[in-house]
Amino acid sequence: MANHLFIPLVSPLLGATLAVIFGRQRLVARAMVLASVLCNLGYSLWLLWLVGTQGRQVSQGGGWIAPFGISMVADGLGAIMLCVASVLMLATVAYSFFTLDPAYERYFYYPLLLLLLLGVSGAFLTGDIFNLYVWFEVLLMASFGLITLGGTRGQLEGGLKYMVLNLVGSTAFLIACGLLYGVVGTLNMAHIAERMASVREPGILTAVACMFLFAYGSKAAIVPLYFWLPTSYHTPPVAVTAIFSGLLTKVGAYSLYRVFGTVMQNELQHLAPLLLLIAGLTMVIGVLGAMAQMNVRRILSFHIVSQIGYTIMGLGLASAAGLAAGLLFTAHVMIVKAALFFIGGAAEQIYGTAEIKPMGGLARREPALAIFWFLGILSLAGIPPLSGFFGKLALLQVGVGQGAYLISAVAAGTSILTFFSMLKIWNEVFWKKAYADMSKLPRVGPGLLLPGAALVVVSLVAGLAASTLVDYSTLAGTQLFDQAGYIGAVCGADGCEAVYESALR
Amino acid sequence: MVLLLAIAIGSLFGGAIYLMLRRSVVKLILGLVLLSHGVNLLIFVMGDGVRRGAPPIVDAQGLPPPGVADPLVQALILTAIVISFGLTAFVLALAYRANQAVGTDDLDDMASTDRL
Amino acid sequence: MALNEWLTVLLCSVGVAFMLLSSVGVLRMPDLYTRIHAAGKAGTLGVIGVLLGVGLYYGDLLSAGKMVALIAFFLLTSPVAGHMIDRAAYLTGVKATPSTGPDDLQGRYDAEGRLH
Amino acid sequence: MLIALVLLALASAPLGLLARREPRPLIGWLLALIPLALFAGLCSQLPTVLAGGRVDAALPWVPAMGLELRFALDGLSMLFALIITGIGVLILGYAGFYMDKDPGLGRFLATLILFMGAMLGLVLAGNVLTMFVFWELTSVTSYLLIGYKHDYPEARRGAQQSLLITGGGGLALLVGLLILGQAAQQAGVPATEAYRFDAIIGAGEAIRQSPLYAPAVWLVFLGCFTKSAQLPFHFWLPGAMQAPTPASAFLHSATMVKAGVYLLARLAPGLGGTALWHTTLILVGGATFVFGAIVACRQFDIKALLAYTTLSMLGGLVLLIGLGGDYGAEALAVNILAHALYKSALFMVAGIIDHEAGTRDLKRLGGMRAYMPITMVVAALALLSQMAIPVELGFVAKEWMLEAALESPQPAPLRFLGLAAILTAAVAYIVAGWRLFRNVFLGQPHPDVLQHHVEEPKFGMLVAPALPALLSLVLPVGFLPLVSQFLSPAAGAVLGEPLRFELYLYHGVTPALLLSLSAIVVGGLLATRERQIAALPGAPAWFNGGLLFDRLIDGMLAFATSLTRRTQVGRMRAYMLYSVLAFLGLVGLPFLLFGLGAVRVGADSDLHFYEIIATGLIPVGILATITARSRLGAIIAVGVVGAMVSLFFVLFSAPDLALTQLLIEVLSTVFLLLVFSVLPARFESLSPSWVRWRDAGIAIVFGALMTGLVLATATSELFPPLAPYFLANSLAEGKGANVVNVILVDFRGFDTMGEITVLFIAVLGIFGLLRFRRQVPIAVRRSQHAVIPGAPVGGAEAATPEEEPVKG
Amino acid sequence: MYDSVILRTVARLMLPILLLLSVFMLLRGHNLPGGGFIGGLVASCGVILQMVAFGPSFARRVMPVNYLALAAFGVCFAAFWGLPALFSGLPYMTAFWIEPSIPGVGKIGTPVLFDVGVYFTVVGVTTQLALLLAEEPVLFPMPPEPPGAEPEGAPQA
Amino acid sequence: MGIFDLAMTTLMAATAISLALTTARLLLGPSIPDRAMAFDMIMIHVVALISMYAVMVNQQSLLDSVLVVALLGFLGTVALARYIEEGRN
Amino acid sequence: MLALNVVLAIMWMTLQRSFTLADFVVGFGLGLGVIMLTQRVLREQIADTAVLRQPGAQQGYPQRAILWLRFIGFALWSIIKANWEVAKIVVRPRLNINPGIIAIPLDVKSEIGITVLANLITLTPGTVSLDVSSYKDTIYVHCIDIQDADAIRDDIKQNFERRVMELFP
Ligand code: NA
Ligand code: NA
Repeated sequence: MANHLFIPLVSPLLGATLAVIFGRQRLVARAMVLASVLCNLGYSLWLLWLVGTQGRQVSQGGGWIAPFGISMVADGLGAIMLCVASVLMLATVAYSFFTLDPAYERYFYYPLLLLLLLGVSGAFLTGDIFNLYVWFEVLLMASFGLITLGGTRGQLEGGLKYMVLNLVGSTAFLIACGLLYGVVGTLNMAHIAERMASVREPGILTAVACMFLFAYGSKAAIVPLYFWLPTSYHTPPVAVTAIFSGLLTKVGAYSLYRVFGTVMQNELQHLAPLLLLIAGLTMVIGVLGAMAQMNVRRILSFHIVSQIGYTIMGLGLASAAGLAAGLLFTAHVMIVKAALFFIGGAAEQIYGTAEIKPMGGLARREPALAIFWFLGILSLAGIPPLSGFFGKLALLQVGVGQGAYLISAVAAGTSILTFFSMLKIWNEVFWKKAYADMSKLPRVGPGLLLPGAALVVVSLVAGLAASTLVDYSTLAGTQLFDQAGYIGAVCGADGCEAVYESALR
Repeated sequence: MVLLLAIAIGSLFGGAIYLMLRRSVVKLILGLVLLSHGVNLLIFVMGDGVRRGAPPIVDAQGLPPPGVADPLVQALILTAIVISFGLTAFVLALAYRANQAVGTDDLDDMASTDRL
Repeated sequence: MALNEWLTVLLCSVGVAFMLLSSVGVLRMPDLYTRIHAAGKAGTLGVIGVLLGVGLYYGDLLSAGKMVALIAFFLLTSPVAGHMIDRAAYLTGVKATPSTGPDDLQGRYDAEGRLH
Repeated sequence: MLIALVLLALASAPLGLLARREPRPLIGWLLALIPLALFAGLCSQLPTVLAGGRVDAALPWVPAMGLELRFALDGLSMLFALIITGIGVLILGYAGFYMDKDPGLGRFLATLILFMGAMLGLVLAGNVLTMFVFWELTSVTSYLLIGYKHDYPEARRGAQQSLLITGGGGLALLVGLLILGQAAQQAGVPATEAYRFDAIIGAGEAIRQSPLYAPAVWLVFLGCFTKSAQLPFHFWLPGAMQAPTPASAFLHSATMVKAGVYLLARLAPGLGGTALWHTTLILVGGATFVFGAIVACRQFDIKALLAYTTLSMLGGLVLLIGLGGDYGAEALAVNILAHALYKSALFMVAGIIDHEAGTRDLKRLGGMRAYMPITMVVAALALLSQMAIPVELGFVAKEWMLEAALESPQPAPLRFLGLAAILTAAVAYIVAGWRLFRNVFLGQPHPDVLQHHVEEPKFGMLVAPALPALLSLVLPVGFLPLVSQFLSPAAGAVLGEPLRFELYLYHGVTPALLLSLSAIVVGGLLATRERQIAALPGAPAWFNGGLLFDRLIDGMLAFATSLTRRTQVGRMRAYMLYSVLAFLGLVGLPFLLFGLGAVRVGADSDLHFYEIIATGLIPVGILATITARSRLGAIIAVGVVGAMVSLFFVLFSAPDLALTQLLIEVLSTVFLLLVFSVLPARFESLSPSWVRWRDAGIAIVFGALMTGLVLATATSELFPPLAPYFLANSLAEGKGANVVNVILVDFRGFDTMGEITVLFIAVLGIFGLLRFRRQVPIAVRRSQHAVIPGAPVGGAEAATPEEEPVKG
Repeated sequence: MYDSVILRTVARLMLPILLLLSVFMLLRGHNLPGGGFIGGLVASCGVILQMVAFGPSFARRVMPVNYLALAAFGVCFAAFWGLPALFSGLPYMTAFWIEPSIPGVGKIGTPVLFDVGVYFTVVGVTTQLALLLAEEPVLFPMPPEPPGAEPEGAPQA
Repeated sequence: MGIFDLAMTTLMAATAISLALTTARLLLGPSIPDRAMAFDMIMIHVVALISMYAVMVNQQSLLDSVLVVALLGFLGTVALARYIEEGRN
Repeated sequence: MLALNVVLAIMWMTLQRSFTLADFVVGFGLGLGVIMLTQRVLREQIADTAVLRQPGAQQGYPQRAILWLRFIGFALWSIIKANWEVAKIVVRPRLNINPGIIAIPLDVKSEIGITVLANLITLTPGTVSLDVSSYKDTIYVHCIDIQDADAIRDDIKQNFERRVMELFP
């Protein structure tokens, strides 16, 4: 029993509540936030290593045996996501320390960040479908708080749409949980997997699975459920946008992976063509949206949508390799996207706007910023040896290997469009001549640059040491797709149904 | 029983969707409230039978009354109710502030963040 | 049927009858102010009847005591509710039926809703 | 060794930044030691290669994906690698002088060295994925070099165009290579080795039979044609002339653009031999060959002229691969060498002229022979080679080209086409060469030129073009056997089998010689009329790849904008509608298809009347909500619905639920009242009636769907539920009789933990939402942002951050 | 200030009763309908009633509690009682019970304490929410009523 | 079903009818205070229904719930009335 | 306060349905806690009533108890009467009533007294107390059928207010 699995949940929870209680002592609150994030980071790295060496880690919440209580399960997918989430959170907290108006602090910005981390971590670790819903709500609620904190008109308008459309998605999730319990009679994912696998004629189960697709899809911002994202993501402070881009849609993607990759594999095979169609549309429509924008953050926001398409493509390939490739891509995008938001945010701080037209001349003035931005967009576009290349390569390799040529072509084509729209920012903000004397504008301090730069370096290092990364993602994909292994880890070798029957005898 | 309930649930969802497609913020929020009622009832029906008069309270020997209702869905719904209460409160506050910012409760006037 | 059951049914019947009556009254009365009169009956005698009946059913002092407490609660709160609604109606300008006679309240509220 | 070479080249790139200090010109030559060292290192392997051997090296990278840093040095790689490093030496030295006044020289040289490393990696790669890594790197570094003068819009445009074209091609190439790897795997190569060149070539026979062959080859073509600027992707190359001249000389004549040719040549033994391969290459290569040569005759900018001849020659090289055969392979090797020598020299000369005279416009030059005679000689040597005038290396190369066409194993029409293309191009080259030489060096100097202090460039600058120009002459005259020995393994690699050939200057009166001479004669004749030729009407304006490309981009942008405008409309109800329709599509359709059979409408036998009423009042309340004409009325109606739901819970054995529901209901109602009592009481009817009816229809469908789902699932008895366990263990294990509460605090306490967290977050969020604005003075936040003065401001809501916070 | 003598009097009377009722609901929750949620909601209803009768500032004064901190404390408290299990090598939130039932209160164990944490959270959150919303100044200028529109209270009978 | 159960069921049905009549007032309005009054009455009906139901199914624990429901009905109505008044301008 | 605390403890025991010492102790403790939390309101309420109580009006416990019982009996009887009256009006085939609002001057001073009076008025025949003026000197009553306004006024003053005044000044 890996009871330590609760640490990444208890730590942000205590951190956040204590930070609220001690909110008046700024330093104490900050220290608590930082300590808790570092704790999560250290733990998740250790957990990843543990999962890599010893396989899945399982703990039963409250000590109740598996299909009845709430199981916590860490496999490769969960551990990797947890790691990336902690890294991003650390970068975001650091960036916020340096950039954010202190007023935010008085209104519980940092506790909200921690609670977001809590929700995300819970979602990555839980092995219970309803518990997953609860963590979804935790992270959603925290994101609602964060996206509206600041109270500009844009934040309020965007936040309202963000919130309502997300509520629709999470309501669908809840309905799906209910229907699933009605049909399958259980909530434990391993048990669901076992029971669903034993059904010969899925019938209504397909509709239920589709409802999960709708629910997670709307969280992940797939076409045609992505509209909430571009309308709201560019409104809050950059740090918030960055962490959102890194974590929120990815939780939806994670859930799709978990539920379709492990729990409902039969349905995954059914839905694979649909998923690939959605993936292609999401890639293309997202990138077209980005091409239409003239604002750094809005461009990046639309790219989030586009890149979710790649993640979905990994799922739609419906194989361990596809899932591994999709995961690799997703982990990469989480990091790089946040980095780009940070660096773009630094530019925004200089010019006081995120519109690219009035900017210019940054390559001369802030060469370090320019270098990291350029590396970032290279990574995003999948240029070797940065991490993006491996994600793209893996997806294309699996796509081609499985004969999914069309989606592979779309994926490849989308990446050049991605590059194009990112070059637009590069051209306008960095290369273009400044319109006026730049000497009056503020300079970029290390606090503004470092978090983004560090993440870009992570991307570079991840690319150079891609072998480890690929090994882990392959492990994760294999574990994810290994239904029997999952059931065995959660409920023991005989499976959940055996436990169920013996408990009720 | 189930048919009757199913119709009630359907009407809750239908009403919620209709309200949420309106332009007024208030109607939208009321739609959300109805939506959560619909979901709660839906989960309730999914329990191990909808039963009369046997709440899931066991006697001193730990034996449930005959024909007891499914306690699990009740616990799930409780959780869902409380969560949706938190969400409703938040959306209310948000709508209130948006109202203040925009000066109207017409959602169509809150389209500035998407303007190209 | 035991005595307590007879009593219960009897008292409940009285209560229910009054509730029905007041519902009818609420539908029939010409304006809000008169409807409040009718509504008050449901809140008092109707519910008192039912609660007394229920309290007597168990035949023990405690249940009856609880019910008496509940009745006291209703006697305390139900008129307040009526008063609040009436007052709100008057202040928001809900018109009385044309046959209304004297109105000593006319013009006694100031702009803040204080009554002089 | 090879790994060290490539890594050294890449790692020494930052040294380029040294050139930020004086003396810049000398630092240029100092930096040239890097490529020199590489050149030397490569030369040390010459014996092995010339003996027909191959040097291999490999470093694992991502074995799981078949990606490794595998390098292999054979004749073809050696040829390219020596050209890259050799010319690299000259270019670095030259650049130091050429750009000595440029403050960005350090950055430029660093990028240039990086590019060289990438190029070296590309030609040395022994694995297609390794090759692709460097291929992309060359595209990127080339982008930076072309956009070096990024203050100018044309430079940015040229850079972007080249990157998009080559990058897009690169992606096609990647997919193509992956398909090749896949095909190789299908042919029995293990996955970890499937992406090696030798594996692919070795499995060539199987691959050519595979259905994957055609798509793979087309994708590879796409990559190579874009990179090597073949028709119709040629237009980025002239645009790339925005790069500083040293970069043009290096990238866009000698090295990068040849990457496509290199790859085709490299893959030829495996993928060649099919009609698809040869026909396509001959047609595309021939067309580019002729097109570039003719267009070159009409240019006025020296660099543009050179760019088009480069373009043309790349076509020629592709044509040679298409022609195939021994001669084809040999001619390819010779022509690559010859072209690299003379074209780099010519570009550098063009740079010298630009540097000294301040212009590259043929119309504004002339009479330079008086001011820079040595430069003129250098230029003449290089030009003669390009014009294939005898005894120059270019002449030898052209001979071989003609032989290749004459001896090609391809069908006669193709052969003939190739021959025609070669002859046409040869004639045009003479015209173009003469035109360049005459307008720059002969005649009267243009008045503009006289304003400059034109003089012979410094030795350090002149030596760079002089060396290759001289080699163009010296090699054929004195070292032809050496050259032949050197080129043989390269040709062998293209052919796929060991090969040994001897170049010659004169081999008797062969058809090739005759053709060659007649081309010179015709060219010479036409050259006298170069002005008229330049004045001839050109291709129609629309026949301009660059323009078409721009139109394509603009069209795509317009499409993207209109699509985004139409979908991302900003109206909540539109988004809501999308969501609802998506739900109907994603859930409703599968339900209709798969779930309808599960719907069971059981007769409700023992319903009590009050139950019917309590449940039936729910729809009534909803109706009241929908039809309410005031906010408060609607709120009250919703409250009633909630009360009915609670009543329902009471009636059906869920007292906890009922209580909680009711409490929450009343609290929510109070909150709603708090918030909305301040709004005007009346709802306005905002939507037209058809919208309302449409929405009503959608809502009804939605409701029906949910009803159906409930009916289909509620009666499902596929599996027994978990509930009995909780009932059985509540008191014994959970120490509580209220099973619901025991579930909440114990069995599933973790849910409750999350749930109170949600509440907690809600209050934090609302606190910030409602209070934030009060205590933050607007001035504080505003002062952190400044919009650059004089800049155009985008949209009205452009400046979100400094937007007025709502007054509070 | 809102001014209704009757409401004020009744509201005053009800506050202590509601608080007592809330504790009752909390403690009996493990065996009968009730529990932390219901108890907490009842308690906050008591405060909200004060708020309705007297206005939010009075409601804050009448029970001088920092509700936000109370909510944080509640969550912290609830989370805390899961920790003992973790330290004794059991999964988080594994229950510990004090064996003999405490007279007048009932069985005490970590789940009950957890429920108390829930109670505090709910009281803190709902009360704070109500007060926050009620303390909002009405700043939003209302658009003028269109001239033709009848107020809804117009007689129709 | 015994006579008692039958009687109670009948009484509940009558209460339900009364409830429906009250709901009609809710629908008809016409003024908002009318609806608030209807809301109050509905809550009272709910109290009556729950009390009788508690007897019918012999669940004494429901009677405590009745207390809470009564309280909530009061709170809801008072709040309604108060904020109807608040929004009068 | 102590009395209140005991009352709360008893209330607790009632709720718990068990009258043991332990329950009393717990209930007393909880009551103490509740009183501590709410003492601000309670003090206002008690102070308000105590101040108004005239020195001479103090009566012995038995008298007060009898007054209470009489009052409750009267109130219950009035309520039943009231319901009957209104029921008759409701079922009347034709409604020809003459409603109106009349003002009644108040002698009761304490808030609790006013509240009890107002409730009593509402609970009794055909009258609903609509509001009390902010100086607590007038109560406005809506009557469902006014034949003689002064008669109603007198009835209320004599019957109700007097009885209320006996208990709450
Ligand atoms: Na819960
Ligand atoms: Na329950």
